[in-house]
Amino acid sequence: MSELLIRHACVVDPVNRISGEIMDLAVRDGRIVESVSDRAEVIDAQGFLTMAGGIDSHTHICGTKVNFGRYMSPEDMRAGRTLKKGQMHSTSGYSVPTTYGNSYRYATMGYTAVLEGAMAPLEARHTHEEFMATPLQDTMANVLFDGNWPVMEAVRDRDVKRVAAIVAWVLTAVKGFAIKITNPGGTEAWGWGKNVTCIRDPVPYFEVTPAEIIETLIRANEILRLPHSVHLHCNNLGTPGNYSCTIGSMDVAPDLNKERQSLYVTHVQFHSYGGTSWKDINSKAHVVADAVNRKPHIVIDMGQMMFGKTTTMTADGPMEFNLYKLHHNKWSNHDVELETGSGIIPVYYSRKSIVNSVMWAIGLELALLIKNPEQCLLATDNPNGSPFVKYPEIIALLMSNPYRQAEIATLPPETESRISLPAIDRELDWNEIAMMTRAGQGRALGLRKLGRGHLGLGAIADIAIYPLSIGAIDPSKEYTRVIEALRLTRYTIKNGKVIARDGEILSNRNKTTIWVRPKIPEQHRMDHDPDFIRNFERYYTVRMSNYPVQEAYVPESTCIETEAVW
Amino acid sequence: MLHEDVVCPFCACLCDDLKVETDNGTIVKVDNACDLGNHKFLTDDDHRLKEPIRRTPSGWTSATLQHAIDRTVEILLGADRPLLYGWSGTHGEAQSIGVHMAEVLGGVIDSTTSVCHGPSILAIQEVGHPGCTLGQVKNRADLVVYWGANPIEAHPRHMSRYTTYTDGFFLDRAFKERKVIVVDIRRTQTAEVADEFILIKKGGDYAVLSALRAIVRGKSDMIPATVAGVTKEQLLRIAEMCKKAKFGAFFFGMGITQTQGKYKNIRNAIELVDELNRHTKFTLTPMRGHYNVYGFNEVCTWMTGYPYAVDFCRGMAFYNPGETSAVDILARKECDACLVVASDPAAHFPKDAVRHLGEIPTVQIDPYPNTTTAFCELQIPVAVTGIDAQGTSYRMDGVPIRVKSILNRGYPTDTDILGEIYRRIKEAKRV
Amino acid sequence: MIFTLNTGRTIQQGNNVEMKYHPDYAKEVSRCHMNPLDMLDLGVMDGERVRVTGPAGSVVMYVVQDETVSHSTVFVPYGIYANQVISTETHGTGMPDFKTTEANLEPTEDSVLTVPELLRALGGMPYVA
Amino acid sequence: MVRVILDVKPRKNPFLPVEAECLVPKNFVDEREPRDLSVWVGNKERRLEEVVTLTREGTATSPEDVELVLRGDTSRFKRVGEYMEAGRITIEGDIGMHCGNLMKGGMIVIHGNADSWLAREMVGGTVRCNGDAHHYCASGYRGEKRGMRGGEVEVMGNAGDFTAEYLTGGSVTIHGNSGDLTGVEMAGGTLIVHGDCSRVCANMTGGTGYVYGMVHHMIPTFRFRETAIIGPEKVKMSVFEGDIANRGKGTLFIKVYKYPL
Repeated sequence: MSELLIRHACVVDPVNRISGEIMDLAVRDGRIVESVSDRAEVIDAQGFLTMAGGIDSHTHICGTKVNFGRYMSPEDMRAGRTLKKGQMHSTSGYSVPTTYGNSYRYATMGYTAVLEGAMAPLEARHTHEEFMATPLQDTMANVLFDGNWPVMEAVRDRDVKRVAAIVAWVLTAVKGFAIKITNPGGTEAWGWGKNVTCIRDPVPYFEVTPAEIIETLIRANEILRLPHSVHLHCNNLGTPGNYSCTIGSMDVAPDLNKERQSLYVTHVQFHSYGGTSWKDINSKAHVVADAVNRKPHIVIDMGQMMFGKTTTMTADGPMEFNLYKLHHNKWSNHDVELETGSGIIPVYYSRKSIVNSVMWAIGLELALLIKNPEQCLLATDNPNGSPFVKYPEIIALLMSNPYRQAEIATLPPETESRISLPAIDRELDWNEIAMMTRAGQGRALGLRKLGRGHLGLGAIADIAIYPLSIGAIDPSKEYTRVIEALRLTRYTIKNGKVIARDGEILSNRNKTTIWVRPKIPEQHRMDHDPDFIRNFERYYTVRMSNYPVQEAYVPESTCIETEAVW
Repeated sequence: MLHEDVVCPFCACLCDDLKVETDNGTIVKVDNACDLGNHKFLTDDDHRLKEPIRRTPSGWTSATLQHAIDRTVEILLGADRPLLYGWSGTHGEAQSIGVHMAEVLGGVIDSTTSVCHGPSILAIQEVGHPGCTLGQVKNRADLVVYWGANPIEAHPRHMSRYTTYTDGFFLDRAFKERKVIVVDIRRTQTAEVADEFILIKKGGDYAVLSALRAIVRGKSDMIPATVAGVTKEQLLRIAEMCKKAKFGAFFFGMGITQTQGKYKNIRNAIELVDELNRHTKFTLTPMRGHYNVYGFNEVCTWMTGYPYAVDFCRGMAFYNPGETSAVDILARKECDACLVVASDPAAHFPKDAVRHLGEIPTVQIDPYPNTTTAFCELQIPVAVTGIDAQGTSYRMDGVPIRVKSILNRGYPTDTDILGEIYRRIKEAKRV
Repeated sequence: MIFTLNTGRTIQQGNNVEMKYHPDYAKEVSRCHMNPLDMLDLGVMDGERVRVTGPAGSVVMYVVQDETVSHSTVFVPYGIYANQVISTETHGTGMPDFKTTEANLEPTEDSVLTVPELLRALGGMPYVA
Repeated sequence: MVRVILDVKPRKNPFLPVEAECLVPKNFVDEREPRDLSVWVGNKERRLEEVVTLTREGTATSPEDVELVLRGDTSRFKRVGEYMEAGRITIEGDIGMHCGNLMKGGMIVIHGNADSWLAREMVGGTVRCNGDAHHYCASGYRGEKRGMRGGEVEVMGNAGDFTAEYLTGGSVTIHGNSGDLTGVEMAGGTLIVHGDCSRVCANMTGGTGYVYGMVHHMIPTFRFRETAIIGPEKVKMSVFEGDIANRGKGTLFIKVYKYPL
């Protein structure tokens, strides 16, 4: 039995309606409890801001393309090196840090759970290997289904149950967490160097549309009763005028789940562009935000872009190639047989660029114009919009209109007529920030009732204590203090153990990988389906028996078993 | 006992459809493997080193495992610049311990990559890598290019599993529908099956690639009548074949990583493929050699940020092949101890690099006595990954596959031995 | 006569890669494949021996007639014999000139050293079980 | 002015590299220096005095007034003059890799030969090597798109392969021969080779190259523009534009060249 008592914590926990109350938190064996014995270890939180551990519901930190981002970028690696120190390993990398780098930096920012946004099933073993090398956060992986041949064939046959059965087999086989669709249909078209423009274009050969793929997978997702909803990266990312495609994609989503959203739309900043070309690009964040406000069954994340150097990486192969033709720097692409694609290029987002300035404003506009912060989560699509180490700055921007205005003043003057940010004076409060960074993320991932994203009794004791007395400062004016405080926790606590203190990592292993195993009727399982097996053996280049990720890759794991409604 | 879907631990094709029959602790039959794979499975037991050995002035003598580990730890801890080399013939879990060891020791870690596709990595670091998994090629490619690669000798099942001879989803009669271009400085066996063979004069790859890029860009007017022995007519024809293909797959080997300019050749090839992607779909894949050489690059990258040739002397990763790569360090006598794992540098390095191995304390962890043994103070035999040890391996296209253990010959694994050495080093360093 | 020494993998080299003390290994990697016209010029016949001298030193190999090898180049399976003549120069890339070493070839009556002999010459102590 | 003579002590293992980026003039302004200066010998950190004997002559108030003189076997001393901003370093013998890396100002004179990566990613100042410079003289770093961006590098002897790779600004002059792929990926600046070299300026996108000797294996994707008479010596040179393979807009002046047949 291990016990911990955190005294004088200034708790912000919107799920339990606690808003800046100074209180004690008791922890036993990794969970929040009513009280502990006097043998408990005591931490004095000194009245500092205390929240549940941060959750990142969309980030790229582990797996084939992330690692390729490192592999191809020694210049990024040397930009962020730290020395081996005590039990901390050395780290490298700025925008795509090494596994230890990611884990340490997230930990010192108070983050205790992260979801890898895109895992190709065929290469899942790689993601799990890196999860094992990510010592301090609970990890989950979205599994890519955007170009999955058996799924598209079943969608074409309007057989939603077969879609569900395929998804169940794949998720179980690769120990994934949720359904991800990246540029649905577009990644398959990219197998021929082509793309789809929006949700009504048929996918070459398969003759299904992105809209059909999205809708069928949403229905399959609910048949399987998965904790998270379908996680969608819309078609047409990063293209002027794409906002209508984004709204069209949201319109496809039926409202099927009472406890959480039915569709999670990711990095919406990249999908809220007006205009017809890079010359007249403008923000349509208000239109997208209106749509989200009218659709409580949709949750988005910001995909905030911040100025500076970073690396873009996505399963959206064709988009990356287009970006390469603009930048002509370096380009990697990796298409995955029968499943999906991916691309990587380094970018520099410049304050001098009108396009980049509009992008920067759009993310913030989305967060400020969407009324319910649980519907707009904080993420940068790390590292696409920017490395996650910029979250404190984003939070400060959301809490401070003066900070935003000061930043706007540094942008090209032509930007202002293309955005609505200058006229928005909403300033988020700590409850709303907690919603966007932990409570809402926990709900969106379906993990709230499993004790994540809040500090109620029975919750998992993942706790972040930031050196900031929130009663004593005005975030609107003292935004630099907000940034400083959120960069480094005084304490980050994972499963009731202190893992980081003032930037120093104290523990080296305290995590689990969360994955799902949907149970469907035996006779519908794909491992008994002759067609599925025959096509698998014929078209994949690995044997079906060698495809599933073995238990050896999830030595510390939490399996969520769901019972499908067949 | 019949083992199905066994993974072949020879080359980076990592074929996973072998059938291996074992009887009473020996392998009696192998189906589906190529000559190389067959040989590895069937003759394995004949050549194993049976116990740790120690070199004495009068010859080799057996040593206890305890002694071997004690002495290895002592050598590594006593060194000012130990080199940990090899790694491509073992599983990822062992490689990962190796990287951790290099970090805590303040040593240099390099793999066989540096004398194989290291130049490909240097090129990728300049311009990226438009690639794909091998199934994309199998199911879609109507044009396959082998440049400076000889799969018939080095990757014998590559053409039948992934390219020329295998039917795919979009190609029912692949052998008829797919075109094959082979480029080399000699007429290899692979060249015999090509629809188009380009015989380049030695050292001419770079110029030919530049010429093709210009032609694909529509600048053929400036190309001279021949480039490095290749006629302009043939260059134009090749460029047209590439542009007309629906899906082209470019594979390249040592023929361009090891010739003049090294990685700049690969860079030129990659930029040709980039250019072709403006016209059609084209991908490129290095023909990686050892079954898990790519695995080392993956492991080393997520742990250190760099794929190979990483110097931890100052407690953080520094990377500069040409300086921190094994041949250079040995040739310049910059290391003062060496641990060789799962490779045989004495057979594959120029002799003056090999000589230094014998001048410093060198320990080898390898199942077989090999030429490097001759320069070692100690060798510790271990299980062979894929035969009596299991673990992760990465195919040449980055697909990770778990290599199996199909019998038990009673040897410790690389992970066991390295794990113990690492534990002892950490203990001594109080980490 | 000066030739460009090109080394590379072969099936036999691969088959013997885990049995370096076996005569089959030595037999495979001590073969110097030559174009018949070049052989004529040099005055050697298939199976005869040549001394190959490069920047790092010299070694004796067997000549193998091979029509696929281009004029003024020789092909030697990747291994310990070729490495007696290849220098450690990597041009700052980590990669020696395994395929582009200039070497002088001359007919010789000297014998081809065994693998253990080569190892001893470098200060090694071969392991014979 | 102060002259600080650093005499290298004999070392038990003379081959181990010594990482000595602390050897920049600004660390020697104050005579109480080097208080905390240390070098890395392999994986061991050593006080500078364990490796060299120091003699000071004169006094100084700013780095501009400081000259470091390295004496003895410095062929394995790496990173000397790294990030140097002002002052002068004189190396009497050979110098190890990465001398003058990322240098911003001041002057480095090497009387012997320089090992690879001399003046890598240099930004400003002057480097003169009286002997030969090995590979990657005045080049970039792995993966980085910009190499040397400013300053001057002059090599009186020969230079190795990949000299002036990714040259982006400043000037590089090689009085002897230069190696293969000299000026490869060049994007700006000026490269002058007085001797021979091969495959010069391959894949260049910008900048200007001059070769007064022979170019072997001339890249076939440069477009001949005109013949020009260059310099006070009135050398007749062919002017090329390229590299066309790479949408390049560089200019290349060559006296004699041979294509790969």
